[in-house]
Amino acid sequence: MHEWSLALSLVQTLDRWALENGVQIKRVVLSVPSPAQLDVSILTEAFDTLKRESRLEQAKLEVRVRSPRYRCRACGYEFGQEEVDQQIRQLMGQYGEEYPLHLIPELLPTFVKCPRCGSHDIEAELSIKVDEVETI
Amino acid sequence: MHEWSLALSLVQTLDRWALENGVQIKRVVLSVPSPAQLDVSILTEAFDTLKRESRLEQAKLEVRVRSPRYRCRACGYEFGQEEVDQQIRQLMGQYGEEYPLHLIPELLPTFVKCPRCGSHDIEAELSIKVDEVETI
Amino acid sequence: MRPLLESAREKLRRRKVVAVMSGKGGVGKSVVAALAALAKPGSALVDLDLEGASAPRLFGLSGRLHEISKEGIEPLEVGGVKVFSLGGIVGDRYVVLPGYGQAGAVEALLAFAKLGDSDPVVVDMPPGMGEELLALSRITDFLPVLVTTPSKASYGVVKHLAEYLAEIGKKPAAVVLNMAYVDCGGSRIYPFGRGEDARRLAESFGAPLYELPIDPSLEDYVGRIHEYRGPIAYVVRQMVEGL
Amino acid sequence: MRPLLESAREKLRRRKVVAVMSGKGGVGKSVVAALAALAKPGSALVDLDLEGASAPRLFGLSGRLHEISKEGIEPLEVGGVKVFSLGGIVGDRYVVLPGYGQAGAVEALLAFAKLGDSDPVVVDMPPGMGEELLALSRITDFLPVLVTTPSKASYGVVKHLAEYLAEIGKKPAAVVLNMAYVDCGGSRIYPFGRGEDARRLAESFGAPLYELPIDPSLEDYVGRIHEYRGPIAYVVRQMVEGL
Ligand SMILES: Nc1ncnc2c1ncn2[C@@H]1O[C@H](COP(=O)(O)OP(=O)(O)O)[C@@H](O)[C@H]1O
Ligand SMILES: Nc1ncnc2c1ncn2[C@@H]1O[C@H](COP(=O)(O)OP(=O)(O)O)[C@@H](O)[C@H]1O
Ligand SMILES: [Mg+2]
Ligand SMILES: [Mg+2]
Ligand SMILES: [Mg+2]
Ligand SMILES: [Mg+2]
Ligand code: NI
Ligand code: NI
Ligand SMILES: [Zn+2]
Ligand SMILES: [Zn+2]
Repeated sequence: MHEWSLALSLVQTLDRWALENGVQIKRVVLSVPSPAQLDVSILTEAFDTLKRESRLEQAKLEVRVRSPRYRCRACGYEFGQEEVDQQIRQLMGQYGEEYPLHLIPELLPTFVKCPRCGSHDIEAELSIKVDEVETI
Repeated sequence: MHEWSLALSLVQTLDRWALENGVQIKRVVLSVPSPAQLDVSILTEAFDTLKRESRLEQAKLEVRVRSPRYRCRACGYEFGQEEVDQQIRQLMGQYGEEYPLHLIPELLPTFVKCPRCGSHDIEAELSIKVDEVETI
Repeated sequence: MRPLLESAREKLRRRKVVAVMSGKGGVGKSVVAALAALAKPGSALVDLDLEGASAPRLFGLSGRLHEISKEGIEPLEVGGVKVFSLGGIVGDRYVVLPGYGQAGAVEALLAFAKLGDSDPVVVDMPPGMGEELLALSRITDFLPVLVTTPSKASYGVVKHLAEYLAEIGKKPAAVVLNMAYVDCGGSRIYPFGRGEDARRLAESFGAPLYELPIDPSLEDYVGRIHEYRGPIAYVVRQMVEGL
Repeated sequence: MRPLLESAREKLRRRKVVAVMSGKGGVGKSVVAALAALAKPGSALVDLDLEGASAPRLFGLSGRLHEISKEGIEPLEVGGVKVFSLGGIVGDRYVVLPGYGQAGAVEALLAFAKLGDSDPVVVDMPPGMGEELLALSRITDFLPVLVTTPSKASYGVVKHLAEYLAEIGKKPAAVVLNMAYVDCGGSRIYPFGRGEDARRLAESFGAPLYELPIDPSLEDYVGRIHEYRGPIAYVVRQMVEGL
């Protein structure tokens, strides 16, 4: 749901930036970590609605869903999204759709444990960021 | 001075690792950030003294002194070591040789300010780490 | 580009942001922040003590979750204050957060908080002078309210914070000397010292000092701080009016 | 490979490490840690409250710097305790530290500390459940001593810490209920509540509970805590003997 709020952030931020730089925006690549389980179709729909009458009017949003590589800083084990998926599903079962990592993916270490040693001391690139902006 | 202590860390750590892996060590590359002002000749001398009768007996230490790239997270300015050097010199004048960043380079944001906006919110790779180990 | 950082900035640009901080823990930052928000109708309270969220406990909201709507994080409203806290995202459970994730959590909480027309925004800061303080500074030009107890142990840390703030061009908007004394049948006990240092600190920064007694009845209001009408609320209200 | 992490590990491998922690700030962790180290001849005290170092202030060492020798950081010795603190590296000034650098500082402090044959090593933890706690866990298998006040505000945070510790397979070695009451002409005032929750918490983890009064005279010993002989020292000594 808050995908609308995220899309609004994106549009407002880029519109201001485009204005300052005297450009129009053609394409935006937003990179989101997969444990956030953001709904790409809602995000895109929201973006396309909110971009009207802004310098993003003709912009196309591409959402790049990254599967982070995880590293346990306690035992050194490195692992992929597939070894985390079950813990995430369980969390969604518990909290529902708007579960904590959906809003704040950086909270992952609070909830997810290393599949090898059980530590919460997990390192990953978990931020939501703009990877590319193409202007005209 | 504490270069001896750092060399001892290095020798003991790698000796244990070499034993566990059943190897001898031929070459070690230690990477240190330049604001630590570590004395490479003392470090090497200490290493060569301490390595005797260990699995590093024939190891050569290479110290790679990195000049970090700095980024101010408050204003976004990126800068190099040359824009920090004067602040570091001043700090050494104040504390002497064994100044805080010499022991703990990660303390840099406590002492150094962004040359553009004055913020202490500076990001850089400041850790001391082993970059390479060559074994026989 | 970090869109959440940018929109947190934009969101706070035109509001007064009062950051209740200390460096030291357990001095009463959360109590002062809550009462400060309650003193001014239309305030929001944002709890940035990520790993030790206090606002939910003070307001009796422990375990209650924020609703999430199209517009972001809906506030929990109590006593006319819009409360936002990580506790309303994770519920009544622990938060353990490596340093690298703390800024992102601060940015997301502020970027998604549906502040409406709340003003001022009172921020309840964690102890320490780490990532949360840096993250808040990236986002907004806050007014610092410093809280200390009379103890030398607390004062020393608060002095360091004040020096750091001065270094970055910020002056405390007020200094609160909390837990100054406790009443003992009409006379006063000073469990943590007399507070001379704190008074001098406030003076040296030209900041007004507000002195709060220990009020043993406060504990009865942990869970319904919005109903508390005792001496601490009274002085905090004066403090807010002076900002 | 991080050689300082590895040698910090090696250095602590064969020692008992008692970590005084709470999650909450201002509950008396530093006082308890200092008195615990003082109670046992041959102890070292490592202050890991990076941004709010208390040990120098408690022991009257503010502004004094550690000597640095071939063997690393020489302790400041007071009352038979080897004290190590970031305050002895930077002096009496603020420390502001982004999250990404906190682990490195913890590792360096422990790797370079010339512990000699000190045992146990008492660690004074910062508030929060952030990078320092994770960093310490990477280095050593510590014995947690949890400190709380009777207040619900403090208890709630400490409970979360205890739950986190349980989750990673650690049980508190002791629970300290600090500031339980203050004497008022023979009768007792309970400024922060009665502490029932804390007692139940200790029981539920099968950990012994130690109760400390507020001692207003303690403030006179901030700066010479090694000379303090009052009731807090007495109970902390019992706690240490029970570990
Ligand atoms: N003036 C006061 N009188 C009585 N209790 C107080 C007072 N100020 C704070 N407290 C109590 O002290 C503890 C610490 O307060 P808190 O606001 O949580 O501090 P901080 O946010 O600085 O960690 C809490 O238990 C709180 O209820
Ligand atoms: N039992 C006690 N009686 C009186 N003062 C105390 C007591 N315990 C702690 N204090 C004081 O309370 C404040 C917080 O203690 P401190 O040890 O610094 O807490 P923490 O390390 O948890 O932040 C300090 O001013 C300290 O002197
Ligand atoms: Mg608080
Ligand atoms: Mg911190
Ligand atoms: Mg402390
Ligand atoms: Mg923290
Ligand atoms: Ni959503
Ligand atoms: Ni040295
Ligand atoms: Zn692991
Ligand atoms: Zn800058």
